[in-house]
Amino acid sequence: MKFERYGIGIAKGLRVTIRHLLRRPVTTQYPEQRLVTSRRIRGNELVWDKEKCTGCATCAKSCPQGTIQIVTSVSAEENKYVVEKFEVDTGYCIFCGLCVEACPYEALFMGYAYERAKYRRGELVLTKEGLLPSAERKPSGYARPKIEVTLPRQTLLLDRDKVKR
Amino acid sequence: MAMPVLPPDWPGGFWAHWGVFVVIIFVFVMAMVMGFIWFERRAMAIMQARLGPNRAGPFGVLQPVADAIKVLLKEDIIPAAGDKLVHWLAPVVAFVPVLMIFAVVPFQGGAILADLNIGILYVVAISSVTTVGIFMAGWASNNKYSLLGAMRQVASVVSYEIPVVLSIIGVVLLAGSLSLSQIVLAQDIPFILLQPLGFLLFFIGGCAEINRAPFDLMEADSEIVAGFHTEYSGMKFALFYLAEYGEALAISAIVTTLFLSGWRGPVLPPWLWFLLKVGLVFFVIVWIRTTVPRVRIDQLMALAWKFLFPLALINLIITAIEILAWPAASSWVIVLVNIAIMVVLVLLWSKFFRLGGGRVEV
Amino acid sequence: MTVALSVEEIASKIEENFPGSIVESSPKSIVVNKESLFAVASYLKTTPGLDFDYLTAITAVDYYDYFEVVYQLTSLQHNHSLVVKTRCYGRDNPTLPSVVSLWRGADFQEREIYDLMGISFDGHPNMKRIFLWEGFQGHPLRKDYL
Amino acid sequence: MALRTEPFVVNIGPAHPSTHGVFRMRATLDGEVIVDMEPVFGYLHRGIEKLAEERTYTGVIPLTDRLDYLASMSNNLAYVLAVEKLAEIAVPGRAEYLRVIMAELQRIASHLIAVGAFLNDCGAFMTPILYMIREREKILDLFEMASGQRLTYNYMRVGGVSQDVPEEFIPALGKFVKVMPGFIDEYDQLLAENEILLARAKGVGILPKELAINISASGPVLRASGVKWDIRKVDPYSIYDRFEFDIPTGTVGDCYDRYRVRIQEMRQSVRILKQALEQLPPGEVRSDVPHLLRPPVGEVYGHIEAPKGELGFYLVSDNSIAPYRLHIRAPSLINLTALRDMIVGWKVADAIIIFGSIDICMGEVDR
Repeated sequence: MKFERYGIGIAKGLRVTIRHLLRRPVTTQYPEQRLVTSRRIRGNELVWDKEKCTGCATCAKSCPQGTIQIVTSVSAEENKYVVEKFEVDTGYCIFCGLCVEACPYEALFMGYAYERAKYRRGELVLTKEGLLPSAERKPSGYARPKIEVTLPRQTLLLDRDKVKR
Repeated sequence: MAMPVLPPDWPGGFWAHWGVFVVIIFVFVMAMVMGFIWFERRAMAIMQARLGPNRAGPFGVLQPVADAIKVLLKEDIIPAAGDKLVHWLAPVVAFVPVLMIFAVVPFQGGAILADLNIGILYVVAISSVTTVGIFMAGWASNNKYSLLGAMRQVASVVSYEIPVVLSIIGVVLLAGSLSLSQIVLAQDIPFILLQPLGFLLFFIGGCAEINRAPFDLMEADSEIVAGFHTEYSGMKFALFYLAEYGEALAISAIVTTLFLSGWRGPVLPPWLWFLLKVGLVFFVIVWIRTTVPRVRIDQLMALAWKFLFPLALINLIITAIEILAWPAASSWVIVLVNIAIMVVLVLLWSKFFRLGGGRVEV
Repeated sequence: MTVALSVEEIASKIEENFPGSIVESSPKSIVVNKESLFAVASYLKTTPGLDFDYLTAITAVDYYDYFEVVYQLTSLQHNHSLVVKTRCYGRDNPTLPSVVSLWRGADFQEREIYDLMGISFDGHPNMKRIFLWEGFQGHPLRKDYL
Repeated sequence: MALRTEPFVVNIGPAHPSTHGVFRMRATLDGEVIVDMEPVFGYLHRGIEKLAEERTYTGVIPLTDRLDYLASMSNNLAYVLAVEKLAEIAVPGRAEYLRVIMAELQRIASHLIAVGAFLNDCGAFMTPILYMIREREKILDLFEMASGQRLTYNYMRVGGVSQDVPEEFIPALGKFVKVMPGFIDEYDQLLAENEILLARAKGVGILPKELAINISASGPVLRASGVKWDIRKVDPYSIYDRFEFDIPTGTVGDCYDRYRVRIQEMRQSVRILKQALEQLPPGEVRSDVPHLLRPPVGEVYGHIEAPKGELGFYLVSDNSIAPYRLHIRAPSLINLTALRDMIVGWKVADAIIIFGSIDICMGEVDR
């Protein structure tokens, strides 16, 4: 060690830390204080629009993990595919969003929710009913511009820090 | 044992005094240590742009209590290949001396368990015992990280004891007494002004002895995990933790007593002055810890032997000369002279101080 | 811009110095035989004007019949690059000469190829598995490893 | 009199506070001095190269996120550039700019963690890394806004980016570019001149220029040793030839130089961001690429200057929907080659900071 600067370097550092006493902390107190997530959040659980889905299985093909399982049958009277089984094992899902992007009919959405932890692994497997939208299972705006504009804006740390300079 | 500052109307005599003060010291140390843990975590957090503990109680003041309860309920683990007796004994050996230091610390005039006439010598002697406990912990854990940490601790304490004691002697020369309350009473001008260099050396050395950043090598978490207490859990870990903060408290208290005129101060009650000064010293320790990186072991040694030790010797000699040559000189002249001497010496040493060590050919 | 050196030119230079070493030269790469790999590599590294002082990457590809080991060479001095390949046949215990003594950067990469592809490199100071544990059966990146 | 000491072996890692993941140094110590060291890794080996052989070309992009998880955008970029080079796909102008913006933001974010972790290893108790995480958080906010996630962005696509940035992105980025230099100054004030840091990092873990080239070091490690080699300059990919920036280099190649080079690179990245913001054109962000891409038979090596060094993807195509072979030239792994040479002879404390100054990410080392 050589104090050729006579401790000025240390003094500068001490000044930076003491000045932080006067700044606001940047952390948030999570369960009480929540930030708005991105409008494009690739949150937990896919949301499925039963009406729009044609059962083309593009999502299943585009899934890198092979998470999506679709079984369809042909309905005689309506002349279209009927989705017999639509199963997503979210335990394997990596939330890459490729299925949502691939869906040609905008029938699949990423979830807007987070905090969807489960107690059993079995509960992670979502079937047809479990994939439908509900109050706590809102679709996110990922690759869906129409939904994106309806969601609230993300809170940014950039807007929160008050740094006087 | 003479008790000159014991109030004459104190009921019950010596043993009542002893009993009351033991309880007071124990409660004081525990409360202050918990307060310090909270204070350090909060102050540090704010300096790091976060909030720190704020859940348990108002502003999180009960966090140390919650931690204590958690730690007490934890399983006590002893390494299978460790030395069980020593492993068990080590936290006690480390913690008890810390508590014993406070026996001679005057909280205000007369508020002292035992006003030993060799008070400061007692402090120096007792505080070193903690090292033995830490080395026992490092040895008994049968863990290489622990051993490294313990060896670092012994090395640093052995080195830093010398400049620390030398700078204390300067104070003792000025006060003319080894008793801590006599030293406080002698400080019409706080000794930080009369002994600026001594204060600097004592503060650096004290930080090194209690393993506070930048000298926290023995538990350097980024290097040797947790040092000597890697293998400790539960109550035994809590004792080490208490010992660590107790030492910090002790150093703050001794710095206050030796250099900041102890309990003395205007307007406020003496004990409050004492606490405020202790808190201030501790805040500076925390502040430094927040800012600076850690030194390396050879740099730690070099700092002790090449920087602090010669300066402490020179400081001692200068103090002695001043006392002998100009016993009647005005204190304020001496203050100015001493500050000038400190600046010159520190600059001079900074210029020529070179660090030893570096890469070793193997 | 890093210039990819003209392969024909270098191939002819190599052929001149080491006759019979070039197996094939496509527009993008030179394939040398494994016996002369080390000699060609040190020629490429030390010849003034070429100075391939930087071994960007080594990798191996399993083509069932043979393994192709690809050396991406770069010269920091002249800012040009070259791809040198070599092939080794046989699946049981393919070996190649190691280039660690020329480019130490090959150290971990050759070990990686040994670990995952099963090609051992002669002259490597520490030829053992790097990612998988000792005693692991098989070499996962081979196409026949399932 | 020479003291006779007995060397003993210490496993530094795999679970150790400052091995940045599950890295293990099997160090032989003589007292505090390291006399021998063997790096052991592979604890995070997931076989990404093998997995990629069974994914579609698009399906590999999420895998690249998981390589160097502190710089996912750069990995995305390197991979899609390689595929585009292989399949000869053109990219719209706006997408090119968005890619550069993302890659440079990512470089800042990665360097922030690298420098913060390095200073933390030096023993500056959490302060620098928390300050730096604060700024990284702002970058992650921007990434989240654009891609929907904060760590595994999966943002780039073959032929562009997955979607255009939302309209609030550009003002937010403008604000970030404005405040960031001030924060970098603050980091410098905090520790750059600190005597203890100088004593700890200066002259420690020197990687000489010749050795750095010989071990194929890349990125800040190579540049700190005094080699002016930045792929953005020497082999400009994407649209880096349109920007003006300098390549900071060190002189000695010690830990301090590596730290300084990273700080300087952040400043240069901010400079690039400023220019990119000014030049950003409107328009499409994704060209028409078939969903199941079948590149022609061939092989390609595409490389970029990732935050940690030269990140290269070697792709072999057999005209099927999945790569025949994907090899990743991981800068972290190759930069580790010199670790033993740099560490031996130093003390344990130095070993930690030398290791920290290389800046590795185990996801990339082990793959």
